[in-house]
This record gives sequence, C-alpha cells and structure tokens, in this order.
Amino acid sequence: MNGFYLDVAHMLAGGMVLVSFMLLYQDRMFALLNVFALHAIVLSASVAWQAFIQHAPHLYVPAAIALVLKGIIIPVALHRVVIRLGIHREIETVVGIGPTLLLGVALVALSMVVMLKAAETADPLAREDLAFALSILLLGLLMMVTRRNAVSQIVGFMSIENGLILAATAARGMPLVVEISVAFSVLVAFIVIGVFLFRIRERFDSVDLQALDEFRGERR
Amino acid sequence: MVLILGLIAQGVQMMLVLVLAPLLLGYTRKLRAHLLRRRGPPILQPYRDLLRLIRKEVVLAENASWLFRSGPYMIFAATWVAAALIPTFATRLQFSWTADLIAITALIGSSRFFLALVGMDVGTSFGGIGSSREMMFASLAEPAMMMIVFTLALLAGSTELSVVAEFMQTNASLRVSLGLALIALIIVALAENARIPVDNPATHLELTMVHEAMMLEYSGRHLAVLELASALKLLLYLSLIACIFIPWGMAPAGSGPAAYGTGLASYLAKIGVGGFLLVVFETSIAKMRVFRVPDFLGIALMLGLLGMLLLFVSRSF
Amino acid sequence: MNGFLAQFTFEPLTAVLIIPAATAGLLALLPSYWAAARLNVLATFLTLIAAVSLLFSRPPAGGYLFVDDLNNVFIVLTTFVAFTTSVFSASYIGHELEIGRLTPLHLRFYHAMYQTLMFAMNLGLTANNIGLMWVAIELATLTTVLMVGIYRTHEALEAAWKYFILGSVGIALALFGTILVYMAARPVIGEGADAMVWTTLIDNASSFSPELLNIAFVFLLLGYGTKVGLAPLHAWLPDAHAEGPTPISAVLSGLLLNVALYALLRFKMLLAVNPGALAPGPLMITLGLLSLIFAAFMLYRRRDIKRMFAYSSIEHMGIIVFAFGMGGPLANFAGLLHMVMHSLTKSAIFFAVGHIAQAKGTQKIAEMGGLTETNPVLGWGLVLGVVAIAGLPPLGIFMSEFLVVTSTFARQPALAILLVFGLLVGFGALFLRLNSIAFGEPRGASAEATASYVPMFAHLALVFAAGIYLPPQLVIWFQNVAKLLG
Amino acid sequence: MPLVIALSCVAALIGTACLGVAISRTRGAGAIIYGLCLLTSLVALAAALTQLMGGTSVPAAVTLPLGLPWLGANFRLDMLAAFFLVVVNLGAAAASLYAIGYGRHEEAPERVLPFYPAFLAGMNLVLLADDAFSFLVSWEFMSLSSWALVMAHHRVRDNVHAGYVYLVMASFGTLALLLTYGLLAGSDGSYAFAAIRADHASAETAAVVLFLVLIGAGSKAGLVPLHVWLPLAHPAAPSHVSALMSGVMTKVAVYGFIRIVFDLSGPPAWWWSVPVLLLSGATAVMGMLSAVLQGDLKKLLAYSTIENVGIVFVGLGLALAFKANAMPAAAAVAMTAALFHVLNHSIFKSLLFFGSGAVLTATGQRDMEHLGGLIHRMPLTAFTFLVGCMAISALPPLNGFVSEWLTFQAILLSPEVPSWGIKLIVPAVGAMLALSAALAAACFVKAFGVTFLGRPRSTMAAEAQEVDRWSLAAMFIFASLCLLIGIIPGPVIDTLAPVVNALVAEHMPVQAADPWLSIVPIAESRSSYNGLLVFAFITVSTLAAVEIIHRFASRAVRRGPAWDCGFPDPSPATQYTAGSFAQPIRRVFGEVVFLARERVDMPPPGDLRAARLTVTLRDLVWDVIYAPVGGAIWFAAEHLSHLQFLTIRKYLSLVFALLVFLLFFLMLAMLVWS
Repeated sequence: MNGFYLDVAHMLAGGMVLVSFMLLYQDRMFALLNVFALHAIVLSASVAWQAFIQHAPHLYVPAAIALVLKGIIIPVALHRVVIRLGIHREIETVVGIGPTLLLGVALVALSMVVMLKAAETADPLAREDLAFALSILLLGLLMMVTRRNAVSQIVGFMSIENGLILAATAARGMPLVVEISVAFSVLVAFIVIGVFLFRIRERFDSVDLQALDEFRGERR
Repeated sequence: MVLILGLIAQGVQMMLVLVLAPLLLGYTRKLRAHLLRRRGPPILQPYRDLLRLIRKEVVLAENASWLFRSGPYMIFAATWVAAALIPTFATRLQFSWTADLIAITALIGSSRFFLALVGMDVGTSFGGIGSSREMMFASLAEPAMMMIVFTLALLAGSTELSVVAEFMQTNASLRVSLGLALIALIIVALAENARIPVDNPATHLELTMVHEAMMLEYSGRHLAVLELASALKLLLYLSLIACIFIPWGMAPAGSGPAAYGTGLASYLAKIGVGGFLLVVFETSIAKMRVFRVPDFLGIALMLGLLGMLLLFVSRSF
Repeated sequence: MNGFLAQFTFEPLTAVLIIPAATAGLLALLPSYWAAARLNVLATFLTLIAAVSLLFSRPPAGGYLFVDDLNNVFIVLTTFVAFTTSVFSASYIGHELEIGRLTPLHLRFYHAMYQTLMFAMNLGLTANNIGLMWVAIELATLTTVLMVGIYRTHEALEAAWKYFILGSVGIALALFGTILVYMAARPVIGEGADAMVWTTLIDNASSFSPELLNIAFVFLLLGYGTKVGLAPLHAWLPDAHAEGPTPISAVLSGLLLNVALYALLRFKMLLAVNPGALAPGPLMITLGLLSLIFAAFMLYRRRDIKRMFAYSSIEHMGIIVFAFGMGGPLANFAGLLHMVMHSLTKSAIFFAVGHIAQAKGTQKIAEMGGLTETNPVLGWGLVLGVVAIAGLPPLGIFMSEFLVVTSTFARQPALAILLVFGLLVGFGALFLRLNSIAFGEPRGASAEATASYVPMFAHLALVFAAGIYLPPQLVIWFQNVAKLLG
Repeated sequence: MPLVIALSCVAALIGTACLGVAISRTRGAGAIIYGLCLLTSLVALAAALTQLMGGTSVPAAVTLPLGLPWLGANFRLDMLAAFFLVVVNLGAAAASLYAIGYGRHEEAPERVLPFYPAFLAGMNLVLLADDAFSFLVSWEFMSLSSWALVMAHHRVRDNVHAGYVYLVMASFGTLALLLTYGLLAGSDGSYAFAAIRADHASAETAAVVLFLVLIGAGSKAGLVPLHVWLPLAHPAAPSHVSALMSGVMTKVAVYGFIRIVFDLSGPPAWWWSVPVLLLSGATAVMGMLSAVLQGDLKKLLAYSTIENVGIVFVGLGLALAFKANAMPAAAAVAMTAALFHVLNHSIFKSLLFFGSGAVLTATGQRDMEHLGGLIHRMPLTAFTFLVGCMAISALPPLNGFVSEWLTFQAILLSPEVPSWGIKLIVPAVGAMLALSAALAAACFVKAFGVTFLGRPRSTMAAEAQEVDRWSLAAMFIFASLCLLIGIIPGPVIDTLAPVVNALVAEHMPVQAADPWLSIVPIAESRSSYNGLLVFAFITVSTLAAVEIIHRFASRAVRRGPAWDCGFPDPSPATQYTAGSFAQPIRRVFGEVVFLARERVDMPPPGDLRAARLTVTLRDLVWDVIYAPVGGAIWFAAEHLSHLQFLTIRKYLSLVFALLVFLLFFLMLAMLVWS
C-alpha cells in the first residue's frame, strides 16, 4: 500500500525532473512553452497525489493553481506575447544544448547525493521529493543562466518555482503552503513580470534582455 | 689663586692664537714663495695688511644689510672662540671643558654659516657661487670631521680635547684608525681653509674662487676682520692636528710656568713643522676642478667612517 | 488563522503593523500630494512611538509574532529611519513633482507603497514564523521593485528589472531554505505550524539533523544574502539605489538590507545551537570580506554619486556580516552597533545626496564640485556623512570598526589584515570622490537647494553622540543581543 | 589636579570650536577664537608644567563615562604626558598668539576657525588618553581636524591633493595602530593601558607591535618612506597651522611611539633598535636632501621636519638599544637627547613657519625664486628667522645644538652595546646624522639667504611690509626661547629627568650640580658643554673685536654700487637663485638619490633662441612604493569595474556558481565526515 503511494509520488516527482531536462533540451520557443505546460501539469498531478496521500485537502488548491495558471494560462499568454512582439522563435543558448544537458545530469547527481545523504532521518517520500525538488531548482537555474531569451528565462524561473512547490507539498504538514504557492506563483511569476514585459515593450522593441542590457547606466 | 692663574693661562692662550695666526699666514706665504723660487713678502706682511685694511674706509654696497656689517665680527668671534678652546701649549685650561670637540666643530660651522650668509647679502652672482660651493664642501667636510671626532672619542673615551690629548700622550700606539683619522683630518683641514687643492687662497680668478668669492664685497675693517678669522682658522686646524696627533710636550693641568714654557716652545715647533708640511704639500699639487672636490672630501668621509667602524668592531675583542 | 488574528490584541506590536497597513490603504485613496506627504510623516511617527513603547511593554511570544531584544533593535531602528526618511521625502518628492519627474498619480502610488514597505518590513522583523518572515520579506522586495522603477526611465526600468529578477531568484532560494529548515524541524517538533515557529525552533535546534540545517543555511545565506547585497550576489543593489527615488535609496540602504540581515542572523542562531552543524561563521566571514574588498575597489570607478554610496553600503554590509561571522560578545556587539550606525549614517548621506542631486540637477560626480562653497550646509553635511561612513572618529562607526578590527586581530590576524586592507582601499576611494565633490573650484549648476536639513543632521548628531557616549541601557541591551547571537 | 585642569582645557577648546562654527563669519571672530585658544593653551601649559616640575610620581587618573561603554574614557597625566603637554601647549600658545595677527589675512576664516581649536583639543587628548580607544579616537580626531585645516584653501588644486594623500596616509597609520592595540589588548579586549601594561606581550607579539607602531606612529611623524604626505600637507595649511603640524603634531606622533614601545609593550628585545635606527638615519638624510633641493619655502621647512624627526628617532632607537642591553645610564642620555630635541624642534620649527607665514602675508609668495631682500623691508622677521635658521642648523650656542650634541654623545656610548648588529649600524647612523646636520646648515643658508638677503626678485618682495605686532611677538618669544634653552640647557635636562626615569629607569646626572651651568651627560672627563660660556665668549669677543677695531679703525663708510668683480648687473635675476644655490649639492647627491638629470638645450651659434636648462628630479620613494600601489589599486578597480556592466544572466551565473560551489563543498564535507 505504502509502497504503491510512494512509487506513484516518486514517479511523478521524477517525471518533473525529466520534464525539466526536456525544457533544457528545447530550442524552439513554442515547444518550450508546451513543455513548460507539461511541467506544470506534472506538478499539479504530483501535488494532488500528495494531497491525496497526506489527506490534506488544502493541497488541492496549489494543484489547481498549477494546473490552471501555469499549465494553461501562462503558456498561452506567453505564446501570444511571443507572437505579438514578434520575438525570435528560436532559443539562443550560451552553452550548447548537449553540454547543458551533461551539466544538468551532474547537477542532478549532486543534488541527489547531497539531499539523500542529508535527509537520512526524514521519511523516504519527503526525502526523495526534496532531492527531486533540488534537482528541478538547479536545472531551472541552469536554464536561466544558459538561455539568452527573456521568455526562456522566465520559463526557467517558473520551473524553479514548480520545484519549490513540489518541495513545499512534500514537506508533510508544512503550514502556509497554500499561501506561499498563491503568493509566489500568481503574484511573482505573472503579474509583475507581465507588467514589466509590458513596460519593456513600451520602451524597447524586444524583451531580449541583451538588448535591454545595452542601456547601461554607466557605460562610457 | 688657582682660579686667577687658570684664567691667566686661558687668557694667554686666547691672545696667543690671535697673535700667532697672521704670523702663521706670513710664514707659510714666505715658505711657499721660497719653494717657488720667489722671494716673497716679509713674514710680518699679514700684520701690515691687517693694519692697512683697518685704516681704510669701508665701501659698502648700496643694499648691504645689517647682517652684512655685523657678520664679520660674528664670524671672527666664533672662530676665535673655537681656536682658543683647542689646547695649544697646555691641556685642561680653565675653560677647556666649555666645549668639546663636537662643539668646536659646530663653532666652526657657525662661522661658516655666517660667512655663507654674508656672501649672499649683496645679491651678486659671485657671492652666491661662493656660498653655494662652500656649503657643498661643508656638507661633506663636516660629516668627515664628525667621523674623525667619533674615532677619537671612541679611542679616548671622551670628546674633550684635553682628555684626548692626555690619552694620546700616555697610550699612544700605532693604530690603523688613527692613521685613517689623520689623513681624513688633513683633507678636511685643507678644504676648510680653502687651501690647494680645494681652493686657492691666492686666487682672484672669479670662477675658481670659493672662499674669496664670499668676501668679495668686503673692504676696509670688515675685510680685515674676515682675513684675521681665516688666519685663525688655519691656525686652529694646525693646532688641532698638533694637539691630537703629536700631543707631546703639552703642559699638564695645573703645572707651573716652566711646563707652560716648554709647552709653548713645543707648540711653536709643531706649528712650524705643520706649516712647512702644508706648504710642501700645496706646492706639489695642483688645484682641482670644483666637482672633483666632493670626491676628495668623500675620501675623507669614507676614511673617517672606516676608522670609526674598525674601532667599533675592535672594541669587542 | 485564529492564532494569527489573536496576535493583534497586543497593543504596541499590533500598532507597529496596523498603522502602516491602514495608512497604505488610506494613502492609495488620498489624491492630495500635500496631505499625503503629511499623513505619511504622521503615520511613520506613530509607528515609531509604537515601536519605542515595545521597549517597555513587550508581549509574550505568539505563534506568529514576537518581540525579543534582537528584533527590537531592528524595529526601533527601522521605524526611526522610516520616520526621518518620510520627513525628508516630503521635501524631496515635492521638488520632483515641481520639475515634473513624477505625476500626482505616481505620488499617490509612491506613498501607498512607502507604507506598504514599512508594513512588510515590520512584519518581517516581528514574525515568529519563518514562513511569515519569508512572505514579509518577499512583499518588501516587491514593493521596492515597484518604487525603484517609478521614474520609468530606461535606467530605472532596467534597474528595477534587474532587481526583480535577481531578487526573485533570491526569494526562491530562501524559500527552499525555509522548507528545508521545516524538514529538519519536523521529526523533532512534529508536523504543523509549530515546526516553523522560531522560538520553538531555537529551543529544539540542538537535536535537528545537522546536514539538513547545513544545506538549508546555504540556501538561506544565498537567498537572504542577495537581499543583504553580499558580493557576488549584490548586482541589483547599486543600480536600484542609483535609479530609484532617493528616499527609497535611503530606505533600501538603511533598512531593507538590515531586514534581510536580520533573517540571516536568525538562521545563523539556529545553526549555532546545533552542535553537529557546520559553523556558519567562516562562510559569513568569507562572504563579508569578499563584499568589503570587492565594494572597496568598485568605489573607485563610480561616476554616479548614488551608485557610489550604494557600493559603500555593500562594503559596510560586508563588515557587518564579517563581524557577526566572527561571533563572540565583542564582535557581535560591534556588528550590531555598526549596523545601527551604518543605517543612520547612510540614510543621512542619501538625504544629503538627494538634495545635492536636485541642486545640481544631476547625479554625475563629474558635474559637481566645490559644494562646500556653493551649498555650504549640504556640502559640509556630506563631508560629515562621508567622514562618518569612512569610519573616522569621533563618529559612531569608528567605535564599531575599532571593536571589529581589534577583536579580530587578536584572534585571526590574517583576517584582520584583509579587513584593514579593504577598509583602507574603500577609504581612499570615498575621499577621492569627496574631495572632488565637496572641495575645489565649484562646478556644475549651483541652484539653491530647498531642503529640509533636519533629518540629515538629526542622524548625524545621533551618530556623533554614539561615537562619544553610549547610554548604559543601550549597551546592556546590545550586550544581551550579542549574547543571544552567540 | 593638573589632569583636571588639562581636561577642562580640552573641553574649553572644544567649546571654542563650537563657538568658531557659530561666529566664524563675523568680524573679529579670529581675535576672539585665537585669544581663547591662547588663554586655554597657557592654562594647560601651566598645568603641565606644575605636573612636570613638582608633580608626584603617582600619576593622576580620571575615568569619564564616555567612549567604550564598559571601559569609559580613561585619562591619565604621567610625566611623559606632562612633558609632551608642555611641548604641545607651548606651540599652541605661540601659534594662537601669532594667529591673532596672522589670521586677519585669512580669506576663508570659516574654514579655519572651527577646526583650529578642535585640532588643539585633539592633540591634547592624545597625550592624556589612557586607553586604546580614547587614544585612537583622539589620534584620528587630530588627523581629521588638521585635514580640514589643510583643506582650508581648497581652491588650490595641490591642496586638495595634499589633503587626500594626507588623510589616506593618516588613516593607514591609524589602522596600523588599531592593529597594534588589537594585539596588545588581546582577544578579551582589555583596552585600558593599565591592563596592557600589566600583561606583557610575548616576544613574537611584541615584534609585530614594533613593526606596526613604526608604521602607525612613523607615518604620522614622517619617517621615510611613510613621509610622502608631510611635505604636501604641512605647507598647504595656513602658516600657523603648518607650524603646529610640523612643530607639534609630529611630536604627538613621537609620543605615540614612545608610549607604546617604551611603556606598553614590555621590555624591548635587542634587535628592536635596528629597524628604528636604520629608518631614522635614512629619514634624516632623505629629509634634508629633499629640503635642500626645495624652492618652496614652506615645503623646505616641511622636509626639514622630516629630518628632525629622524634625529629624534635616532635618539629613541639608541635608547631602545641601551635599554635592551641593560645600560640605563646610556639609555637615559639617548632618551634625554630625543626628548630635548622634541622640545627644541617644536620651538624652532614653529618659529620658522611663523616666519614663512609672515613672508607669505607680506609678499603673497612661498616660492623663494620670487623673494629676496626682505631683510630690508622686514628686519624683525628676518632677525627671528635667522635665529630659527641657526637653531635648526645646530649652531652653538642655540638650543638645536644642545640636543644634537646629546644625540652624538649617545652615539658615542654605543660601542659598549654587546650586539653586533647595533655595533655596525650605529656608526653608519652617526655618519648619516652628521651628513644631515651639515646639509641642514646648507639648507638654511639657502632658505635665509635667498629669501631675506640679496635683492628682491619680484615687486611683491620689493614692496613687502613688516608684519603685525602679534605675529612678531610670537616670533620673538620663540627666538628668545631658542637662545635661552641653548645657553642654559641644564634645567631643561633636569626637568626631563623624571620623564626619562619613567621610561628607561634611569636619568642623566643632575645638571644643577655642575659648576658654571654646564651640562655633563655621563662624566666630565667624557664630555661636557657649556652653552652659557660659549655664548659669553662669543659675545665678549665680538664686543671686544668691535670695540677694538672701531677704536683704531677708520670710521669712514662709503656706500656705492656692489663691486661684483667689476661687472655689477642691475637685474636681480643675475643673483644666485634657490635652484642655483642647491645645484652643487644636487650634482653631488641628487644623481643617486633623486636620479636628477640635467638637460641643457643650447642653441647653435647664430640662433637667437634662449638656452634652456631643465632639471628633472624623481622622488624614488613615490615612484617605487606609492605609484605602484596606487597603480595596482587603480588597475584592480578598473578591471573589477567591468562587473558593474554584466548582463543579468551573467549575474545569475555568479549566483548559480556560488550555489553549486557551496553545495559541492557541503557534499564533500558530508562524505568526508561519514
């Protein structure tokens, strides 16, 4: 019984890591957004499963948020932004995709070793989820660091968030999870970024951060 | 009584150096002339010169200041005091402890200081050249002198000339340091007295003058006082060499007139020999270019330092 | 939820939170700039009174809020600087309105955000729940992001964007750290809200899993360290300071950095209690020194006066973190004192800089000169401020630097030498620039500044007084805190 | 009681500073402020003198509830502090008196009046402080207020630069002292001097302490190679402040050195004197060589301050050597020499700066190439300046000679020291000292000769007016002190006895017992000097010579144009200038020490172009030490500055890298532990 719950939870969390890798692998903007939607959906499933096995009905809220907001609304919105702004459909990378993936594998290994070693006392489910969450977090960061486009950086950031919500739900009985997920995902990821994207659009022709970076405060 | 005798002896010494100084000048000039196969002026000529100068009117430059007029007397006084404090015929005179060798050096320095200043007072280029070069020589000669003082002081354990002289009388031995000090002292003496090869006391060629250049604007009694001061300085250095390196014959402290008599005789003899050697040296060497002088004085400085170092080190054996 | 509400029956503590929150709403509705600025001052003043009264009647620790010696220092400091800044802001922002850099609508937004920021910071400081603390700091960050971008120039938006992205990543890291702390606490304390209550955590921290705590601290250090502005996480700080309105620069440097630092200190205390955990000291020392030396070098090439002082904030945060990293009663005391002094001094400097920039019509150092000649009060105020921030006596920062350096040199000579090196390099840069700003032939426009000098000189007077005399009560208080910090 | 008075004086000075802020722009403010400073300094001087002359051996101590809370501000007035208080307040009183007149010409009184009393207060406080914190606060406060005074004339570009270099060097020194006290106090933070004195530092600690003190106090005092700020900053301030900075503040630095090395850091090791002696010898020579080559009168004086600091430190180094080798009598001579020179230098250097200030007021010039002939227009200033020049050139019978003579006597005692290193170093230091003394004479012949003698080189110099009475009064008081101390040094040495006794546990023989007021360092058979008799002899023989010659000589005096070998040139430009006066010395020493190069641009015959002689001097200390350090900092700043311009992604990469590094580190740590 317990084994089964655990296996499913394990599978879903592991699935997220896998999807994170898929995110890293994408080189087309729309594909990226689609994969991100998948990421959110898997997160949603995972959180819902946790709600189920922890008998914590309030956790269904973050699951729903993840599904609706990040699985549907944000990808669609970004999709339209990309079209409307005429943003390049290709993702510019700093490091080639192959090396990035290799790096990602190393990061996952690192987080596994660190987490599994550290959380020996925690229950196995939480432990593995934490390890996966850390992996997702690091992969998200890696994505932000190795992609030049603003959209992919936003996606990277949101995948970090997904990881965090996974960790928060895996931490059994953690208070404020709902609040945190609401505050975090809704407020941070969309509104403000949206506002800024809009303003940046107003001022500049591109949300490509490199173009933005041309306007340095102090360049001679 | 003892005090009065002491005061008399001290007074005699003061007067002695004053009287003797022009004589030494006349003597060296005469000797020099002889060595150069000339007849030369009479030995007493310096006295006559001084008297004649004193009687002449003073021609002052228009912009000469009070310093210019009072300078010669201060120069003279400082030199005279220094000369009078060097034991000549007797050690440990009444006021011999007033100033030790360092102070005597500094007194000579005072007179040089004023001489250089008055050289600049009128604002002529020759005066400036003299002052400037004189101070450059001094900047090397004075440390050399200090090194000599140090060497002697380390040897005798005192900077008091009387004590040094007594030490040399009793503990004389040939020491490398002493030899070095002697050579250094001779070099310094030549430089300080503006003798060949550093300067030519007889020159009146403008660009080679150093000592004379500073006195160029002086005339009459002022010049007389300055000339006398120069003569005193020469005597001073000869006395100094005599007192330190050939101290024999000097009367010890508190001895009677007889001892003073022999002391005086031996002193005169030493000065005579010293003057002779000086002249011989001077006639056998040519004057240097101005910027060779620092090397010459540098040798003195090095010798002095070497002598002192040797002593510092040998003290521990 | 009930517990949360129950907290609000305690008077001063409630007031500290309620007043800003309520005023924020009010200000959002108030159209008149004049009234808004005054209401702003009034509200911050009332908050200050409430904060000071916390010193005398301290409520017992609740599940969500609590006050102890440590956060009381921060609360009083925050509310005080918030009050003086609001006074400064009233005269500063009016000028911005006159020259048309801001519209009345912007100002309404600005004032509301100001109070929201105060609320967020006070909440972060009084929170007894590490989750609540995280939420509050997050809120504070977001409000400042909006305020930094308020001028909507290229540079301002860029600065806000940079601040936002880096801040968000920091926030994410901090949240992960918070979750990990909860994970570490759960086996000991049990599930539920208790495992996030700080007072409970500190009581039981000795039996937490040290490995988890270690990882948590790494994340928290990076997360909150971003807010503190530690190098190399500092990148948002100079631009945010330089491009936002000056009152916000003052609040950022003087307060927000402290709030993040406070969070860091709380977690440091958790680690310090646990015997198996990594000593947090060396990590903080390293980052502190790195920030100090890095910022000191960065000071040299700055052309923008506000950006320069922003780097100086990084430098001082480095010193403070270094001091807390060293630990021990002397260094902790010094760190605390340094933090207070730095807040007061740096905000005073920003007050001066704000008026200077308005008088000169620019923030470029090259276009200012001879200020002591053209605007003597501002010029000398700036000189005094820089003298203070550079750690010269008889001003307060000297005392804390004295304690940090001497106590470090006796324990870790090599570290002290690095510290001294950084201080000296920074010193050289500050005075190099000060010389050209305050002295020499006057340069640039020489408009009369219509300024309220009271806040600036009030701060400097306090710093001066502290450099000479510290009241014994304050000392005992700080010493208690130093003991708390271990 | 004297301590309380001294502290009240400090409080009064601080009050005066506040008053200065308030009234500095009103008319007559200068007279009020300087008058108050004068009164306060005189009271403090009296208090210090009572302590020094008749004070008990148990020093008074007071703790005020200021400063570090658990420590309080400790103040204590022992003999050493009392002596330096005398030096400081004597200089301060004279400077204030001088400034009552001089300050009227100040263009920006509001930049001077508030800081001047504060500066005095700072110096007094350093001497009274009895714990590390109070000491450093006062020390840095002193630097800060003097910095403000240096910046008084901030529109002159060089002054701003001078102020910058000064403050950075001062801060460098203070940080070194901070580390010193950190070491001495130990990790428990016992900062009170009493506590530091009580537990002796270990040998290694003491070695580091010595090194740091040499940096800390040495940079303030102007030891080579930490002296670079001094010739920039001292001349930049108004002249009465220059006098205080050169004459007095450097002495406070000496005090700091003595306090820490002789009092706080326990018994010295034998080698401590080695670095001190080497540095001081180099300082004396370098300072004087630079001074000789200066054309700016105040800069020349500032460089000569460096030389004199060198002389003081030679004395201190010797005292250290003797103390470490258990030769208290010799140590007493060396220490007395050093302290005596401290007093003397404070007097004649202040006097000389007053004189230069008078010249500056009268002509608006500091550059000697535009001066000349001032002895006619300003005879009184010229006279006092001459006395100062003689004193600083160590000419008997003035005071400068006495202290140099004592220093030489101390050097002559050093062969008794058993250590080889010192044996070899001391003669060299002696030679350097002698060299610097001789150069000093050349330097001040030049300073006086070019400034006051000859013909005026500019219209300003030709139309100069004698300065006001206040300034003259201050100068005459100090000139007479130069003479007075020079001819009766015995009482001064006796007054110094308790100070010296406290530092090296021995003092020089009581000089009052010697006949004829002469001074005898060890024994009469070794050496003695009698300033009074030398003075009497010189006076008597001068008078006698004048009398006799005037009796016999012709009284006729004719004024005429200068002779000048028959080629008098009416243009004052043909005089020897400051540059030409120094040329021989530059050729002898400058080519090595300053890499001096002369380039002659001589047009070919027929070309009517003027010939040019350009001389380039390099300050090697600056070029070898400061310029590279400055360059390195600038280089680092330049390159680090790129970090301001990275993209957000790159900043994120930094965060990411740090995170991964720390996690990796944790992983390693965990693997190693388990």
